[in-house]
Amino acid sequence: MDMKKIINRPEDVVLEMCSGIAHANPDVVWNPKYKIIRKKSLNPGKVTLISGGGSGHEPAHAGYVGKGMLDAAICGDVFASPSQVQVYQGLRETAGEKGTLLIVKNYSGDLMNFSNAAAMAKEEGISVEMVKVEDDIAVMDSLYTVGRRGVAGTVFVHKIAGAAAEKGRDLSQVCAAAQKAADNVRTIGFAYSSCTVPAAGTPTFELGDTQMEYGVGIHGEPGRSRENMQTADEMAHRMVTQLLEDLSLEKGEEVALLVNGFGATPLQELYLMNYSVNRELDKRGIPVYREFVGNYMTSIDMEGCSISLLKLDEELKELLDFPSTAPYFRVDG
Amino acid sequence: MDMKKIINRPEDVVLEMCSGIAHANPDVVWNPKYKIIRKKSLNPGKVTLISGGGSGHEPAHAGYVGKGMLDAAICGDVFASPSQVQVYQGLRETAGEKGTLLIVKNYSGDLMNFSNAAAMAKEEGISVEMVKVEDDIAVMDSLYTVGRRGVAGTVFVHKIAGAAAEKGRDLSQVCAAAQKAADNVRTIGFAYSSCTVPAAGTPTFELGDTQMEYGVGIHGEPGRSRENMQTADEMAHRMVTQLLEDLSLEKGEEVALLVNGFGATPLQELYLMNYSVNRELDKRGIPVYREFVGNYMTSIDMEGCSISLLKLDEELKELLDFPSTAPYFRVDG
Amino acid sequence: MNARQVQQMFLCVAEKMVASEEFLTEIDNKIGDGDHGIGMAIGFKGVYQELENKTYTYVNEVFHAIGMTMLCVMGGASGVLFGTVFISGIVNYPEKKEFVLEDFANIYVKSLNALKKRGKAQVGDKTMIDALEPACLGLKKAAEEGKSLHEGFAYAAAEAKRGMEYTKECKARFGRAKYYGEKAIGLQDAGATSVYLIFQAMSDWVNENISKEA
Amino acid sequence: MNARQVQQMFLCVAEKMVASEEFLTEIDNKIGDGDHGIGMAIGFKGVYQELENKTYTYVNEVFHAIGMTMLCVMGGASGVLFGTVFISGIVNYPEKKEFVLEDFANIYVKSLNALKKRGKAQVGDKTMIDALEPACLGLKKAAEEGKSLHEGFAYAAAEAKRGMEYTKECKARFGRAKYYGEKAIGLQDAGATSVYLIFQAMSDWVNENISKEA
Ligand SMILES: Nc1ncnc2c1ncn2[C@@H]1O[C@H](COP(=O)(O)OP(=O)(O)O)[C@@H](O)[C@H]1O
Ligand SMILES: Nc1ncnc2c1ncn2[C@@H]1O[C@H](COP(=O)(O)OP(=O)(O)O)[C@@H](O)[C@H]1O
Ligand SMILES: [Mg+2]
Ligand SMILES: [Mg+2]
Ligand SMILES: [Mg+2]
Ligand SMILES: [Mg+2]
Repeated sequence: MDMKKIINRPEDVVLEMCSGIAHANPDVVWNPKYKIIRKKSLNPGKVTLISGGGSGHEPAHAGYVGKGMLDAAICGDVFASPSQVQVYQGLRETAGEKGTLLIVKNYSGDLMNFSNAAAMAKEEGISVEMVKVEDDIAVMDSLYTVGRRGVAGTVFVHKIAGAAAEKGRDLSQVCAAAQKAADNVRTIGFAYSSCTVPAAGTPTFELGDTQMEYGVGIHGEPGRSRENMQTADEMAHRMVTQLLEDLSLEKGEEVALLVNGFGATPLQELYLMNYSVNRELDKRGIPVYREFVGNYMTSIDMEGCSISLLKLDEELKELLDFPSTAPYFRVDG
Repeated sequence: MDMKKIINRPEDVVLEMCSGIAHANPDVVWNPKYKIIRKKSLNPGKVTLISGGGSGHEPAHAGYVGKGMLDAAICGDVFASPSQVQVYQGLRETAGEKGTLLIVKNYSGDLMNFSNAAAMAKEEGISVEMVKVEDDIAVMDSLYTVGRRGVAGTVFVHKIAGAAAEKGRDLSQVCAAAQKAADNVRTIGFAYSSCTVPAAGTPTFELGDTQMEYGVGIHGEPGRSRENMQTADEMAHRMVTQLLEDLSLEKGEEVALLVNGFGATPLQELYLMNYSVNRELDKRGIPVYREFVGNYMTSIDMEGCSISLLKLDEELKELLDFPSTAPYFRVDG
Repeated sequence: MNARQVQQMFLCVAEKMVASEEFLTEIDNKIGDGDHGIGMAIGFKGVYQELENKTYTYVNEVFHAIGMTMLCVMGGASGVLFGTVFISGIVNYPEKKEFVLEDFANIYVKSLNALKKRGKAQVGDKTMIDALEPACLGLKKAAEEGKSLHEGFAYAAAEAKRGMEYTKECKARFGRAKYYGEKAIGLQDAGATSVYLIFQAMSDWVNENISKEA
Repeated sequence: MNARQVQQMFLCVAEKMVASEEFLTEIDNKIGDGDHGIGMAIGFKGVYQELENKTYTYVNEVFHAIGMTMLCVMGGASGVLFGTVFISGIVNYPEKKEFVLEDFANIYVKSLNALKKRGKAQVGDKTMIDALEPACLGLKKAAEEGKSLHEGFAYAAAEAKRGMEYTKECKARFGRAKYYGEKAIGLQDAGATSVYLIFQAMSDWVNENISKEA
């Protein structure tokens, strides 16, 4: 073992980790064959919500399984989408009377596996809709790419969709609420170090002692530029400026704020960053309706953080405030 | 800036971080002059609970302020106890009708400042008791030292005392419950990297590429030995063996388990470790009554984790299960 | 080639792919997220176990077993993509106990088309398509020209290699490599490398195990 | 020395202590938690601000202002400990407009005793006591022998230095250094170093600013 990780064997990381999650959370059941973590008691009378993707983003997505949020999380290998068979099994295990919404981050592997699985489930009569999240403004959309990456903003989409489902809305309405959240959320992040995929054993990229990757992706993909580090205030200024511009947000429009750590950045720094971001938003007259600070969509052991802003209207506010018992996104209402 | 931290200036870290905590948590108020984070609405009819200590252990202690846990956290500089004047102000700001319990980790600075402050408050007629936590079994007690260090087990003491206070018990009873928790909790940890105190700018200690510090303290103090890394299962085996022995725990006796990250270790590894520890306890016939996995008592940005076991009886179980709304230690009952 | 021979061939391919894990990881590390080698190793370990002690009557069954295993055990983009390579070609293809070069050409070309439809990538997008398309078209050309199995497979492998080398010149439009933009130029695509390795292993097996007269 | 002179002396001490931050950090990094330099700097910056524009009548007031400031703005073990050094000696000590060597000796010895009671450390435990005790006893001895202020302060500083050096030989029984056990041997204690720096700065100021005849 030459990488410093608390593990046994790289190939067992996902299985052992998920077992540990399930152990610690008495409200979920764990299907090790298909790597599905789902609510112990499903409510067949509401729209089912499923998300998932590669592992390595903990607490995403298993930490968002709970009343008012997801019904199941399908866990792929580290940074690899779950297979279509896993997703298909997840769809079958959790199907209720009102159909299922899949929330997928915009990566080709995830899209192909989730949509193939949806097609298979539909053949069996399960109604399935899918919402794609592509909130990362680091990557400019262009004719040559297939859209932006889905990153931490996904957590807001889970929350909004979860509330809509819990309120008893039907599939098309839940889908519309999730889509509204996806349309109104933007994220940008930066890394002070690379992540190390356990099976690879070495850092995905190299950074100099004073360098950062601005606009990094949650799998350690390159961002907008490799630069020298800046202060928290300088970073907050720049990130908020770009997010507001991309969202076309105007003075007085309310937002929800998510300050998300990438895994190895301590709460100390995240809270400090939260203060910088709040002052920055305050300066521009953007009221923060609700804010969340912590590790929500990590990149294994990467150092750094992302800032997400969700532009709110009355409907989104109400859904954001709706109670959630998901262990990593508690909302008391 | 040559250390990779999201900060502005090292000397502003604590103030800015605490401002960020207070911003994110609408249920607390923040007194920047004395660095006190306390509940917005205090209940004068219950025993007041105060803890605190050096900063750098986030979410400790501000994250444990909430109904069913602490009433106030007094924040010192990074790894330095708050001054006695800070603690004294905290005592005055939060004094109710039933007196105040101070929960202090066993470090000379903390003990001296908290007990001096208690003496000052008593002179003004506030009843104050103090419970000292010394749960770290890495440091052998001997004639030559003044007891063991107080580490992650402190969080259980907060929880137990918080429940006892919320139930309306009087100061001596709350103190007794806290003392019982302190007497029955044991912790051991290891580090895969050093922390870096922001104002120092360089790591507190150096570790080789394959080395760990077994028995490390939460300020980067040396532990039992410097060794080569081992697998999660090997670590779990050894740590559980030593904890059970120190607690004189026998088959069938129930425990609460806390798998605590030191700040830079991702949830992925903590959950994996949780699985290893659970299997180890299972093998020995020790039922885990409740378990908690995450960052609870960190050492800034240290990599590594600690395991705490709290030996339970019926009273402690009931108090552990009592609801808590503290953001970093939610219990629904 | 009969079903047993095709089965033996893919057991050999599977071994070689598992052995290539580190090499593929290295490539995906540079312009992807470093998991392609792991994914392929998981997939082909599964394939090996699946094929190992079975007896198949029709060649189609071998392809079906391989494809289904990959879709099941392999996640990521490559799980679907490589699963599709083995599955799509045999959908509705008449069951046969023996495959000649033309059969291989038919099913691979069919798979290629399914894959392009599925993933939307074209030649030049720096994906496995850059290797798969010339390899499949190579098989087809060889079959049309009445070449032997040996010649056909060797030609396909050579074409795959050419395609793999060609990916070095392109910027990626799909998969995680696209975020590397210009930085990816000069580096080859992991999926295309896997395609080449598979075709090369098939060709090698045929050379060593099928008599030239067949 | 009158109150203004003592005030000037401690303004100078404060400046020197703030300037020693890095040196003290380095020492506390090796066998403590690295924050002693920061703590002392915060404390003495506070002291400087507190004393800067004030006018004091009694020397006692200067000590009181210093001690209270340290207890207020400095946390950690050293906040209480160094606060105690300045506060405890003057509790109940008669108010004086001028301090002679005997007065300094009296209040420092009183502080030393309070500190030993408070922190429970003895000479040999590798704490600031190792430097403070010889320094205070040195002041007392010099006063008893009728030495001048210059001689007395110089002697105290020399004794503090000896005590500081002596901490290298000890294992720690208090503070965070105790966890270093045998590993701490050869390394000096941070708190003892601060004590030496304070006494040396006092002696230097007296040498430069008080005429030898005083
Ligand atoms: N849309 C697509 N069409 C064809 N091939 C693709 C597409 N997207 C990705 N690929 C191929 O998949 C490979 C990456 O596979 P892998 O690393 O296993 O998946 P992931 O991108 O999920 O990490 C790329 O090298 C590329 O050849
Ligand atoms: N019980 C004690 N009695 C006397 N001095 C002590 C005691 N505990 C600690 N010290 C002194 O305090 C110094 C450490 O101060 P500092 O680093 O500011 O505090 P902390 O230990 O809280 O980080 C030690 O070098 C030692 O000289
Ligand atoms: Mg991947
Ligand atoms: Mg300290
Ligand atoms: Mg990849
Ligand atoms: Mg210190």
